[in-house]
Parts: sequence; structure tokens; C-alpha cells
Amino acid sequence: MEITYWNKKIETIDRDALKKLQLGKLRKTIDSALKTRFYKPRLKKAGISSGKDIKSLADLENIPFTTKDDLRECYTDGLLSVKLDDVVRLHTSSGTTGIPTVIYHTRHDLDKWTELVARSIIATGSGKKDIFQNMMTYGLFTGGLGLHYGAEKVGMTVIPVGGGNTKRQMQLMKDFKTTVVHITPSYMLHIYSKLEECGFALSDFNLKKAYMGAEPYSENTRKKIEKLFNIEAYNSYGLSEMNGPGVAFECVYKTGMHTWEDAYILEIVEPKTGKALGEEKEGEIVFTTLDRKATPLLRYRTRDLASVYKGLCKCKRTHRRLSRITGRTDDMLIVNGVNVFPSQIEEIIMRIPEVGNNYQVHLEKEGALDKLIVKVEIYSKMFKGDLRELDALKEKIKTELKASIIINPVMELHEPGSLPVFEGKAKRVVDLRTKI
Amino acid sequence: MKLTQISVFLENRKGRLCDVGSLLGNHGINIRALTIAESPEFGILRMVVDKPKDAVDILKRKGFIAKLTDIVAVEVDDRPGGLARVLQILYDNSINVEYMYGFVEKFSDRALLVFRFDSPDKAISVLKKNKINIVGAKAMEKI
Amino acid sequence: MAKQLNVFIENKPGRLKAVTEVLASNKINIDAFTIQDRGDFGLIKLIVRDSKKAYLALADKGYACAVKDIMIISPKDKIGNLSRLSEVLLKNNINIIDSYGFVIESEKKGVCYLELNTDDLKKAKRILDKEGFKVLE
Amino acid sequence: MIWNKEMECMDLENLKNTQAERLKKITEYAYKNCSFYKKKMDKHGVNPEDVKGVDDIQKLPITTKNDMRDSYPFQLFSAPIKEVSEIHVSSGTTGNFTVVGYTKEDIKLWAEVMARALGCAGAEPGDMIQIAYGYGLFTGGLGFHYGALEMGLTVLPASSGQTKRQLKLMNDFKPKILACTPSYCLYMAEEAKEMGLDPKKSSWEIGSFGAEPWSESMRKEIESTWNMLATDVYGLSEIIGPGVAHECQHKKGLHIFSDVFYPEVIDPKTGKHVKKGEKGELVITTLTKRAIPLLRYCTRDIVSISYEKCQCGRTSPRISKIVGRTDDMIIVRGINVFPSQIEHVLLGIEGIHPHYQLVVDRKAGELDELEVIVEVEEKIFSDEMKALRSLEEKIKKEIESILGVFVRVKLVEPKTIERSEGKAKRVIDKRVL
Repeated sequence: MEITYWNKKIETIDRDALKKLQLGKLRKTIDSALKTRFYKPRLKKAGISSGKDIKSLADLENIPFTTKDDLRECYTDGLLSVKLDDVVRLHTSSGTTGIPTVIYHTRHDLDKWTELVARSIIATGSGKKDIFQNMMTYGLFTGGLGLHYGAEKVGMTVIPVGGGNTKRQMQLMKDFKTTVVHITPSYMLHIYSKLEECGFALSDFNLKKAYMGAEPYSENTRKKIEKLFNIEAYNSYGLSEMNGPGVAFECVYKTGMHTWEDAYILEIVEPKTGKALGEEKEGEIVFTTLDRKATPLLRYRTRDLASVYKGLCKCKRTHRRLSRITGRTDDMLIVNGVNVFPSQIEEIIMRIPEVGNNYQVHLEKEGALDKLIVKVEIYSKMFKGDLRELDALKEKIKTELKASIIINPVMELHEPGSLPVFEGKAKRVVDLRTKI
Repeated sequence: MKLTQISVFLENRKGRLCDVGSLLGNHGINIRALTIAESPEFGILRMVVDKPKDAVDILKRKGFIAKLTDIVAVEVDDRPGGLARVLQILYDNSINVEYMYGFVEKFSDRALLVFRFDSPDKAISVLKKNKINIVGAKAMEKI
Repeated sequence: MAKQLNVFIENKPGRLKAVTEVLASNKINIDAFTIQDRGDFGLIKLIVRDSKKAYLALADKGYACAVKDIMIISPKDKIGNLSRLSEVLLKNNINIIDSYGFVIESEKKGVCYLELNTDDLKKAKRILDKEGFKVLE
Repeated sequence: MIWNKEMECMDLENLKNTQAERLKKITEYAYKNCSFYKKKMDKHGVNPEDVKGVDDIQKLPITTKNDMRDSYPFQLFSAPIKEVSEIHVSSGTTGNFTVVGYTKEDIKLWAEVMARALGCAGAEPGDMIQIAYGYGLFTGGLGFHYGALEMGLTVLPASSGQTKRQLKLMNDFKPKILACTPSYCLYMAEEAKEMGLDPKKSSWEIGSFGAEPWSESMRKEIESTWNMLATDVYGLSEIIGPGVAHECQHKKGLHIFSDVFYPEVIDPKTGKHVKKGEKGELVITTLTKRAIPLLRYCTRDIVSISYEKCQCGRTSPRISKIVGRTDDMIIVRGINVFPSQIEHVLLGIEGIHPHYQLVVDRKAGELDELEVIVEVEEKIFSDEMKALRSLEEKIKKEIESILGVFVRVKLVEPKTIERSEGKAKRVIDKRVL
């Protein structure tokens, strides 16, 4: 197999040199973290008042973890370590009601991110000649713009479609002979199931590869997709707190995702105790950024569960490989690639006076895609006996939910007392999806 | 035993019901029962009339969209629970009701229910077995 | 003014039966009813003799229900009478939310239930009285 | 600020020379690299050598939207596809898309003209911009994005929709510049009041509004509601996307960047130039584009052009606001809609070959509503509510997936859509701009 590199020197750097590089970058990151309102007192308390206080990578353990809640508390500028003038872009996570999180980028940060994505693309064997159809949403969501910049850097021809609109996706794949797509696995399966209905056949396409991420799925599903489309499918991992896609990516050997360790320090910890775990042990992924000037993050708990593979990859890249993500430590749901917290749904529903005290969220598969069904009881005290008002109520809840969680739910109105009663918001979520 | 009902597509626009009524009236067609199923934008007018085929022809000639559907009409006792009993029988026999309407107890000793089933023949045999009186076309004309 | 009881039900087997059972066990007789459906849910609209009692019986069981003023008219069962009724309402700009009706005695009289906007009710009664339609209490 | 003084303030004589130079080159480039243009020019009996100055442009044949449709997908490309770095499509008049491609140089050009456009609006490096145009295939979002990064602004890539989130972002990050459609800006004011925000105290000082027609009275309303300066941006994806022309702070017409987009105004009936200052169809030639250069592209937009020097110091000519269209295209929430597209969808739904009508309306403070009225035929009538509602739903979904715009579908009785000479009137535009 032919192995191609975007930045061979860094990608195949020997481990000792990599560690040295990490240490140097970590010191700089600490210095820039000390400029933020959030980290300054925290690091001082841990006895760190300069990057020089870090003598070895082992000292990292003295630094407390950073959590999603910390990020929320820092909204808007508690974690900003440069002047706003030097920021060229910012991304926020969803949440019109709950507190969102924000990550700032300087031009340097964007260039580094773009490089990581370019490396990832080249690692799969793609290049300048490829036609790349990006089916991830553009905008504040990092999935779209992240791959976009990397693909342009590599010199691919980018078709920036964004998500949805299956028929149009297929038409474009056919007309422009798309060779690579960036997509969620469930949407890939959905496309397959809709081929005939939309008037296309696999022979219309020239597809060679799929980059799949943004939701958990199994090895079997990868194999299935590869067989159905006769393509190679690569796992991609990223999260907006760590820029977005391009944190870890599979190479042509498809044995785990190379985590770009010159840009991130990777730790796997036991979720309850926070103790470091060895290779091949499943635990929570923790990252420290090494190349981000605007928003440095130290030991960020991703809440994603995975393990690190043993040994060196045949591609000679020395950057360690992550297994696929096996689960979450919290109740976050991933619906068609979009992150949703049950608390977001509850907050909206409970604000609407015509809704009774009980609700339930069902997740089902409709074909290959996820369907979010929100069942609410109507409130007998507010019921006026008019069907038109119920129509309007349904529409109202739908619009409000769509605005907050970006997903268009199916709304069901139920009689008072007809839904089972549960304590706690997580229990109200019934996930009937079969794992893919 | 099945009766024929006519269904007409109507916009939710003032005066459309009036137009149908006068059109049928002018042609000597008598409406025995009617109900409207409506959505915010349009409605379906459902009627039992004495001459359904003629009625549909007349309506179509005037540009209405109308069609004939089979329904089943039954009579029940005029006392509390009369309706509940019929529904119990249908439920126990898992007969699916697409929609239903109509019921008069106060003004006569007869109470009439109009059903649309997805399998009317099965429904008829179940109702008969349970001694529910089904109203035929002839009896309907006499109402 | 006549009362109608509107009850919210899910469109699934047994719901209508459950409502009528509550009424039967409370010895409440149903004079007329219709269903307005929206696919997955709908309203049963009931005319009962004691709507307040029926309301309490159903509300007690947790049903979402509401009592609405409506109008019951008993027009003569004559060809064209329905069209005359709707014409009168149309001419006076009265909008019908929902209506249903039957013939009670052939060639003699029918009954027609009209659900109107609350503001229109009094006006409609006055007009229909004047036009010779019998409005039942 | 004036982003590119050299080009934007060049004296007219030099500008003409630059245009002539570039026109010669692009004509030759298109003739050599694009079989479509070779054929077209040969048929028209014109050679690249015939073009010696800008006035010779009239010797060249015009390019129409239909040409673009017929050459789909690749015939208009003048650069090999591996050199194309980005492709955008917009929905065409019927089944096919209208496609545009960009090489790396074209993307640079796009960033450059958008930076100029933002400069016209009054942006300065270091300002923050909230981009509420859609990102993705629609050129609005990415066009502004590239231009803003080029100028060194801080970008909030909010994309379109999700009004509450937009307002929260505005409130939390205090961006100075807003880019969106003008009707969306007004719509946001209503929502802001509901959220307890005072639009007059918003952080937005400058708006760059476009992608749909709007009027002076809308401008006044936006400016007084939000206490901000509202400027107009013009562009179309065939030419490059946003960034073809932009108003400066004097708001007396939109400066068209004529050193790269050469404008003409023609009488759509005769194809001849109108007299200076008269209204006509805007025709644009891209003077430097590589992937898909367009010679004399008919925009179907009706404008007039003023060549007088502007108070701002820019010499680039100014086009008036778009006063109308030469075809039946309507713009709904920034998206181009052709009645023929709707017809295409209805024909695709089994058994329907009906009369239909599009009604566009805009209530005060709300967004455009597109209603598709369809006459019910016997074939599709069912006496079950569920069946009719799902038919409505199906039509709605199909149209939305083709157009990417929210619609309402209304089923009506036969023969209720007004006809003239037996044909139904296809579009009713009730909007008061």
C-alpha cells in the first residue's frame, strides 16, 4: 500500500522527540492559559505561575481537569487569552436556553487546525484530484467549515452542500462525479435506502471514500457501508472544544484513529476517579490543546469513552491510535449527528403553559435516520376545547424545539395522565434505536 | 347492508356549504345527515342523502370533487350507555373505525350511528351477531 | 344557550369507548356527538343533557375537556332548508367553526348543531329567530 | 475604509484601459479553453482579435441563464476540474442546477471583492461581523466569510435562521456588523422585543443587506428600528456570489467593482445598449475569473448605471437598486424561485397535473411566506382526512427539498384559481416593500 503524508517529519517523529515537543508546547500553553480569567487563579492554586514550573509531562497531573460546566461558566470571555482584535473566528455550541460554550480562534489557530485536517485527508490517500462533497452542516457547527478548509488546503474540489436534501446530494454526486464524502454513517445508510426512490443507481456515482463521524457506530456498520457502496470508509473524530473534526483520523490501514499528538496531549482516565489508565483500557478521553492561542484548554474532559491501541501502526505514523468511541459518561444524545441534552428539551417544554406535567422523548430509527418524537400531555386546566388551538400548540412546541436543538421533532399530543411517570429527565428519554 | 355516503371536497371558505345545499335542494335531493371533517385549510363534507348517485353526478357537473363511499348505519337503544355498548363490541372484535358521526337520542326513540370501517363486511357480521340493528338503504329512505 | 362538551382524545383504539363508558357509568345520556380528527388526535364533541355533570365526571378522570356554548337549531326537513340556513349565516358574516346535523322525522324536522365564535353566538340567535329558525335551548 | 484604493479610485481613463486589457485577455482565454464559447463566437462570426477596446464588447454574443442550464454540468468550465477548488450550485429554472466553480485564484478574487464590499459598508479590520446568510451551497454565507477573513474581521459564522440564537450571539459578543437579508433583519426586531431586548441598543452599527429586493422605506424602517446604518449588497452566484456591487455610506447606488465585473445595460427586447442613465437589463462580463468566465451574462435584473464620481472618492460606477426582473423569478427569503420548478415538482407527484399558483406575502415584521395553491382533482381526492393531509405534506416536502425554502400548501377546489385566456396566473406577489 502506498503511504502518503502531508507533513512527514511531524507525522513520523519518534516518540521521545514528540514528548519533548509536547513539553515545550505545553509550557507555552500554560503561559497563555495564565492570561485567562479562568485559569489564572486555578493554576496559581496548583502552584503554577509560569510555564517553566512544568518540569516534565508528568507534571500535567497536578493540573485540575477542565469540564464542560467550566466552559459554560466561562462564557463569554473567561477563557479568552488574546485580544479580541486577534480573533478571526469563533464557534459556539448549541443552546439558546442553556448556556452555550464558545471557542475563539486566531488566524494561527485556524491555520493549525487546517493543517491537521489536511494531514487527515492525505492519510486516507486522497488528494488534489478528488472531488469532495461535504455533507456536514456549515456555520457555527464545526463539522462543515472544519473539513472545508482542510480540503481546500489539500487542493480538492469542494462542493459545500451541508446537511440534508438527499435528492440534491445524489444529483450532485452524479453530476460532479464526487469521489469523497464527509457524512454521518446513518445518513450514508439513508442515502442508500433512498437511491431507487430518488431515481438513482450506484452505477451513477464515482464514489471512492467516505469520512464518517459525528455519531457512534460499529465496525459492522462500517463494513456494511463499504460493501453497499463499494468504497473505503474512514473514521473521523473531533469535538468543537478541540476545534472540531481533525483531532483524530484513520489512515489507510483503518486500525484506529491517529490522534495528532503534536497538537493535543491525549490521556485516558477512569471517569469516576480521574486516574490515568493504560493502553487498551477503556476510559474517558481527556485532551490538552497545544496549538491554540485564543482558547487554550488544559485537561479537558470530553465525556467520550474510548481506549488507546497498543503498538505502532503500519503506516509509520507515531501518533497513537484511538479506538472508536464506545459511549458517553453523560446523558447527551446524538441525533443524526447533532448533540442534544435532555435538559434542553425539558427546559423548552416546561416553559409552555398549555403543556401538562409529563412528557416523554422517544428516539426511533426511521429507515437509517434517527427520528426524535416528543410526546407531551396537554394540560387540562388550560384546555379550551378548540382544535385549532391544539394545532397551533403543536406547531409552537415544534418551532421552539427546532430553534434550540436544531432537530425537527415529531410532535405528539397526549391525554393527561396517559404517559408513564418518571423522576429525572434522563429517564424520560426512551432510546429505541438499534445501534448501528 | 352497506349504505352509500357522498364525500365532497370543500375549501374552508364562507358560503361553500350553502352552495352544496342549494344545489342539491334545487335538484330535489334530500339530505338525511351530514357532518364536516375539517383541517385549517379545507374540509370534507360527508352526507347521507336519499339519491346518492344522482347527487354525485349533479355535484360533479358543477365542478365539485365528490365521491361515493360505503358506510354502515346502526340503530341503538336510547339510554345511557347505548353508544358505549356498540363501541365495546367493535373494540372487542378489533374492528377499526376510520371515522364515525351522528347520534340522536333526544328527539326520537331511535338513535342512529354512522360508521366508516376499513373492513365493512366483517363489521356488519360482527354487529349482526351481537344483535345490533343495522339500517338498510330502504329503512334510511323512510327516516 | 345549549352547551357542548369538547373532549381531547388520542386517536387510538378504545379511547372513544373509554369516554362513553365514563358517561354511561354516571348515567349521562348522549344526545348527539361528532368527532373532529387530526390523524393522531382529535376532539369528541358531545351534546349531553347535563353538561356540567359530564364535565366534572370526565375531568375527575383526568380528561382534558371544555364546555362551549353552541347553538342547536331545528329546521324543518324540507329540501333546500339547509342551504337557506347557511345562506342566512353567510349573509350576516357569521363564521361556522363546526357543524353537523340529521333528519329526525322525515318531511318534518331535522336538527343542526352549530359551533360558532363566542362573539357571534348572540347575534346569530337573534338573526335566526327573526328568520324563523327554531333555536332550541 | 476603501479596501483597494488603487482599483476603486482609479481615474476613469486608466480604468477603461485596465478593463480593455482584461477584456481582451478573458475573451481569448474563454475562446481557447471553453468549447462552449468557441462554438458560440464562431457561430456569431466574431474572433477574440476583434476585441480591441471596451466598446468592442458589443460585438460579442450574450450569455443567458438558459445557456448555463444547457451547458450543465461541465461545458462552461474553462479550467480543468482538478484545479477547481470549490463548486456551488443554485436551483435552476427546472430540473437542473445552475453551477458555478472557483479556482484558488477565483476564491481569492471573491475574498478581495467581498473585502471591498465590506469596506464600502464601513467595516474596519478588527471589527466583528455576524454572518446570518446561509452557509453551504448558497453563496451568501461563504462569500461574506471569505471577505471578512480577508479584511481581518472577527467572524461569527451564525448561518441563517435560529433567530433567538442570533440575538443571543449579538447580545453576548457585540458584533458591529450584521449581514443578512433585509426582511430577516426586520423580523429579528420583533423577536428581540419578545426577548426583552431593545433593538435600538443593539451592538449592530452597520448592516450589509441583500439577496432580495427591498425599498428605501424598508431601509428607513431598519435604520430607525435598530439604530444602524443599512447598506445594500448585490451579487449573483453566476458572476461570483455576493460582492459584485455594494453601497458606500453615502447610499447613492451600489459601486460595482468594474475592474473585474464589466457592466452594461441593454434593452432586453433589442439587446442594444440603452442611453446613459436609462433603465435596462444589467449585463456583466467577468474580466478575471478562471474556472467559469462569463462573457456578457444577462442577469435579468433591471437597473440603471451612474458613472459620476461618488462623494466617497470611489470612481467605480454605481448601479441603482434592482427595480425589477425580466422573467417570472421571485425571491423568497433570499432564495430564487421559478414557477417552473414548482410545476416540475407537481408533475413528479403521481397523478397530479394540476393548476397551481404561487402567492408570496409579507406581513409587517414577518418573513416572506410562500403559499402554493393546488387545485384538487378527482384522482387524488380521498374522503379521509389523513390521506389528504399526507398529500399536502408530500407536496410541501418535495417543494421544500427542491427549493430549500419553507412553503405552505393549500388544496383548493377545482377552477378556483383565476385564469386569463385559459391559463392560470402563476405568481401573485402581495408584498409591499
